[in-house]
Amino acid sequence: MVHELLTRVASFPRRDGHYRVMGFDAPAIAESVRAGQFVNLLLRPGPLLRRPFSVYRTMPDGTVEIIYRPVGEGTALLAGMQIGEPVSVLGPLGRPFEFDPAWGSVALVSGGLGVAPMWLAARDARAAGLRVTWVHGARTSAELSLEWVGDEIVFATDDGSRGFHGSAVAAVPDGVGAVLACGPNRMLAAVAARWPDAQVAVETYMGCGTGVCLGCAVPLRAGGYDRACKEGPVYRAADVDWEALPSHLHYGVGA
Amino acid sequence: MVHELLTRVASFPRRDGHYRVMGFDAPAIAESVRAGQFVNLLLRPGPLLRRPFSVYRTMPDGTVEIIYRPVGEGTALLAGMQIGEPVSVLGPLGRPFEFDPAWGSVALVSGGLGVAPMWLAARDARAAGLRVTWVHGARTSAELSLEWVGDEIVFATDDGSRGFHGSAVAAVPDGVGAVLACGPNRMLAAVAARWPDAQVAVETYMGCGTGVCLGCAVPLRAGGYDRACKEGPVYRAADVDWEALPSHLHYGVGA
Amino acid sequence: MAVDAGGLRLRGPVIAASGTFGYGTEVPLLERRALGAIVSKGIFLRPRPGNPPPRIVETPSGMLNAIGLQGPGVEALIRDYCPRWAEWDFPVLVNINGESADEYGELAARLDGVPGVAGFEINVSCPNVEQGGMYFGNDPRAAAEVTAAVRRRTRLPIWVKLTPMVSDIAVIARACESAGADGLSAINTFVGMSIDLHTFRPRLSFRTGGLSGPAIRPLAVHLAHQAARAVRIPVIGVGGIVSAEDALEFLVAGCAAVQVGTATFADPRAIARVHDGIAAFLEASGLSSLAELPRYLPRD
Amino acid sequence: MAVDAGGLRLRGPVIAASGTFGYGTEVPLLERRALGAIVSKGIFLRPRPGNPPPRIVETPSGMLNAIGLQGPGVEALIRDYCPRWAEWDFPVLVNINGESADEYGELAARLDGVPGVAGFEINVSCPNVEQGGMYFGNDPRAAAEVTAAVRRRTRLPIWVKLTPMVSDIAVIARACESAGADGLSAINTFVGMSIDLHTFRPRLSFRTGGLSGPAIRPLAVHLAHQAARAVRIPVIGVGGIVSAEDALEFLVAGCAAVQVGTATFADPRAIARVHDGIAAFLEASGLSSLAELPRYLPRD
Ligand SMILES: Cc1cc2nc3c(=O)[nH]c(=O)nc-3n(C[C@H](O)[C@H](O)[C@H](O)COP(=O)(O)OP(=O)(O)OC[C@H]3O[C@@H](n4cnc5c(N)ncnc54)[C@H](O)[C@@H]3O)c2cc1C
Ligand SMILES: Cc1cc2nc3c(=O)[nH]c(=O)nc-3n(C[C@H](O)[C@H](O)[C@H](O)COP(=O)(O)OP(=O)(O)OC[C@H]3O[C@@H](n4cnc5c(N)ncnc54)[C@H](O)[C@@H]3O)c2cc1C
Ligand SMILES: Cc1cc2nc3c(=O)[nH]c(=O)nc-3n(C[C@H](O)[C@H](O)[C@H](O)COP(=O)(O)O)c2cc1C
Ligand SMILES: Cc1cc2nc3c(=O)[nH]c(=O)nc-3n(C[C@H](O)[C@H](O)[C@H](O)COP(=O)(O)O)c2cc1C
Ligand code: FES
Ligand code: FES
Repeated sequence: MVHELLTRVASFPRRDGHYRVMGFDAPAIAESVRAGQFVNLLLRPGPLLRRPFSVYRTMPDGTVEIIYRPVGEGTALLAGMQIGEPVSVLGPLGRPFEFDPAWGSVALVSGGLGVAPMWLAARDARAAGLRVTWVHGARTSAELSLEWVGDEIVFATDDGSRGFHGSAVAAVPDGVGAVLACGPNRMLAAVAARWPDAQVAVETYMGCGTGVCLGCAVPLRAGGYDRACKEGPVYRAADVDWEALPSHLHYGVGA
Repeated sequence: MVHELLTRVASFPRRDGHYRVMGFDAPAIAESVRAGQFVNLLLRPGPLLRRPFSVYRTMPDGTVEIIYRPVGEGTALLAGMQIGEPVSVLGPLGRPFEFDPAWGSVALVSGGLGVAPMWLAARDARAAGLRVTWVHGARTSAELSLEWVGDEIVFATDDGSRGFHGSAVAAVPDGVGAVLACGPNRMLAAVAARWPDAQVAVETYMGCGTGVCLGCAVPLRAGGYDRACKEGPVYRAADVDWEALPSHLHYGVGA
Repeated sequence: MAVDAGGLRLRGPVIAASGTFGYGTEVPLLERRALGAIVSKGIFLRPRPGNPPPRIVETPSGMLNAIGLQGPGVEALIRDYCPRWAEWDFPVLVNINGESADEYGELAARLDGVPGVAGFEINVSCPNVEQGGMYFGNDPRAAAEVTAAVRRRTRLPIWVKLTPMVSDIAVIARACESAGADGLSAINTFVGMSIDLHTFRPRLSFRTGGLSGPAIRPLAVHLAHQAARAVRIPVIGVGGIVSAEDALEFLVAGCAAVQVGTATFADPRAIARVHDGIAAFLEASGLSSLAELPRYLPRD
Repeated sequence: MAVDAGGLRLRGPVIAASGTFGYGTEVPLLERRALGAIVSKGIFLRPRPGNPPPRIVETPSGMLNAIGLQGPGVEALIRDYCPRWAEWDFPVLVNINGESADEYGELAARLDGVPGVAGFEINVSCPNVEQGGMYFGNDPRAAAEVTAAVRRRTRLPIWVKLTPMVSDIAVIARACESAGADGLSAINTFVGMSIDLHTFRPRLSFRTGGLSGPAIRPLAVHLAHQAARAVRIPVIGVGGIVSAEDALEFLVAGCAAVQVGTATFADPRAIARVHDGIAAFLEASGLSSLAELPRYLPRD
């Protein structure tokens, strides 16, 4: 069930590499949110529309965390907010990742900011009894997110400054039972090529986040479009027409 | 000379009755501003246009203070600002009050928020060797500004809850050498009727505060309009066509 | 708070604007009690995929959209949504679209009498489709033709959704009135463009989009006022309404009711907020009904 | 950063918009170096008092103004301002206004040859005067007539300031081009209205006003683009420019130069900021001049 909580900033922006992590007091969402789902934040004063953010982590005290980088109007405002300042949090929204104990193991593949949904994904994967291999890539070591959970971590950098020299996709070990990925669409297209059945979380412009505006169109291989905020943001990799899906966000990752 | 200072909030909003007093670090303005002049504040994030505020007090440390009441978008933002938050201060702007030692004494007449320019007026009057009678009125005692300087204070309330029972204009003792007034236009019209040569500070909507937009038109007895931000905001009371000058602000005073 | 809005008696003056409320089934936290009516997302006879992404871009106090009237077509509408509408305690109007006057007429004929369909809003003002749409809206003869074509095929109330992209909206308004419209919705979005400085091309795949939101409110109030002065049928004001005060500007300017669109995206409860705020304003002003609200409406 | 803008070679692409920069003598903290040109406040043959207050009201990301072309008349302009313009190192164009084509022509004739007058911007789009103004702007024949009347009386460059209140700006643009305009300024303000809920009447004494500021930018970019596609003469983009990125949207969309208006009210240094920001963008993009800026301009 979707909640709209008029709540407050619960924790100061914490730095994780060159990302910021920020918490909101939102118990009703914290207890029901699943990996891959997002919250839609309204800032006043601020831009006309809400800004969607994947739920990064949840805390036992009911805090919902997001991870972001200041790139524009909304994120600049977030970065300047103090503990206790008001914000409206709408969520949880969207279709979450699915987990199947039969997989045995799962690889969580993230490029740059694509790390956002992976903390919850690791949590839910382990709850399903899966072995979690966390694969995280960025352009360079300075842009890696260093917070991780799971059984195994593989870092990858385009410039080889840390871990595997190349893309996160290329760094995924063989033999994992399933793949979950989030990152720039170019990277997700590569995921689709290697693992058609992978689950990927996509990102589009969103007008409402609730399914009414049709602004978040995701072009499908089968033809036509559906809504990243309702049928998505999680898709079977091979179902998306990647050539036709623009990527806006600056993920800090090459391929 | 006009300065545009990208500066910061220097002091927390102080309460004065139901008004707020707020300081900005603006030495260049503090040392040159004269009574009746105003500063034009730009708030970001905030409304498109600047908001003009009479300079209330100046401090030796270069702080420029304004006094206001939260009535709308800009003043609500001001009321929520913390020490150190940035603000652009443009000023000093407008034509100040003039003082003539030959007057011997002067009455400073303010209705509600019209008290704004009077602190500096008292300062400049005494610098000119004048005896200062400070006459301040409001609807009721709770809405009086209680900060004052001068040789004599006369409070007036429409409901008689404190001091003179009636308007500030009616409360002015006879025999003062000159009258300076600020308040709702209805009150200033009454001032004009009693003291045609009084100097009054008017208030209009302002687009720029610098004389380019012609948005601040003040209708003149002699016909035509001029600019509250350039030729004003201080006028000879009898020169203004009061019937044709709308009043927007909520001064918290009847007549 | 009941109002007469173009052939329909509504329990309240606040209506959900077409394309911003889906088919009435999507919005979360919906407070039905506050809904005067819903206008459905625009529909064509046949299914339409809509435009490729990006379809929206935010602008100062507004947004551009070029959805392209994505929709399932009239048969799916009748099958999947009308039955639910029939159970609701407020009317649903269908926003109808076509590439010719005949297509509009056909759509109306097909939907006329279907349980759940309370009336029609003729969209002669969509800026986001290649054919039809706005073309009908800025030519009085074409607008009248479409209105008449629908009028011939249904007895249900007809509102015509006007485009702001005209030099004199009064002319179009009168043309629709004489052609049999029961009400006018003023206005649809303004055509706008935003350029991406990374690609040196328009941000929207459709190149242009329709501007909505608070940015256009002063323009919408003016145009709705111009329309209201020109005709006797009710005018429904739409454009940039976020608060009750915004809605009241349209009502004072001569509108019988209002539609809330983009505001719902940021606040799913916007319509209830506006509805309750209008009630509170009337009470605070000592007015016992909307009929007593002072209007500013010098007649042409 | 030099550009050719309708018969004038400007040292930079950023121009002060008419009515937002006075006569070039009022703005404090003026940084002359960044000014490509100034367009003066609109002038009539005779002095005009302008409209009673309130003349302006703020709206979301914009403002409505109904100044009413207050001005000293042409003789005072020649006496008090032209001599100072003659000393400046950038051109000043006079924004001319009239109630008939002849009046526009007379004004041009009177100012032609006066030292300090570098050209004319014909305002056929002022929404804030009872006669003249916009009427000329939304009728192609009238717009052409006014342009021709001015053309007959001067050899100086002529820009025509277009109104957005038309259903097809390309038609007006072509009419002005064939009548002898050297450039087009697109666009003037949109007509809007705001209602005061205390008085139940319009906030502006003139009832309606012209909407300017960031709110209208996406509409202005679209209209300037439509005009640029329709004609061969340079189009000067104007409407809602606050930042260099905003200005670049107009330039990429096919404009030869831009005008900055309302932004100057909040930031007296806006023009210098925009000018320097464009230079920085070109450098960062590895472009050695504006001529190398990629344009998005499919021809009609
Ligand atoms: C399902 C979903 C989950 C997301 N999760 C995260 C997250 O976990 N962390 C995070 O930082 N961001 C996330 N985003 C993107 C986020 O919603 C903001 O768009 C982004 O943070 C920039 O917002 P802004 O206001 O700072 O930038 P703006 O001022 O809006 O624009 C700055 C730049 O961001 C781009 N942009 C603006 N809006 C969007 C949008 N809706 N989608 C993509 N790009 C946009 C613009 O093209 C521009 O280049 C997510 C988006 C979606 C749809
Ligand atoms: C020369 C001058 C000196 C001023 N000095 C002071 C001062 O010392 N203290 C103070 O509190 N205010 C002063 N004002 C008014 C101030 O500029 C603001 O307009 C006022 O504080 C409301 O701003 P806001 O953004 O909060 O309200 P808004 O959101 O702008 O509007 C809220 C209400 O304020 C009214 N309002 C908005 N703008 C203006 C304006 N420019 N002039 C008058 N009314 C307006 C509106 O009609 C509305 O009813 C002065 C104005 C001028 C022209
Ligand atoms: C995403 C979106 C989709 C829209 N779809 C339609 C539509 O299908 N038919 C229609 O007549 N108007 C449509 N509109 C226009 C709105 O109904 C309304 O007229 C316009 O948005 C102005 O109102 P607002 O500022 O409150 O949104 C749409 C608007 C938006 C933002
Ligand atoms: C206060 C004000 C006065 C204006 N006066 C004139 C004028 O005299 N002549 C004219 O052609 N345009 C005039 N304009 C329109 C501007 O030149 C410009 O076209 C419009 O404001 C849009 O640009 P902007 O959004 O950058 O302000 C005026 C605009 C404002 C805000
Ligand atoms: S964001 Fe509005 S439908 Fe998906
Ligand atoms: S406020 Fe612009 S001229 Fe006075």
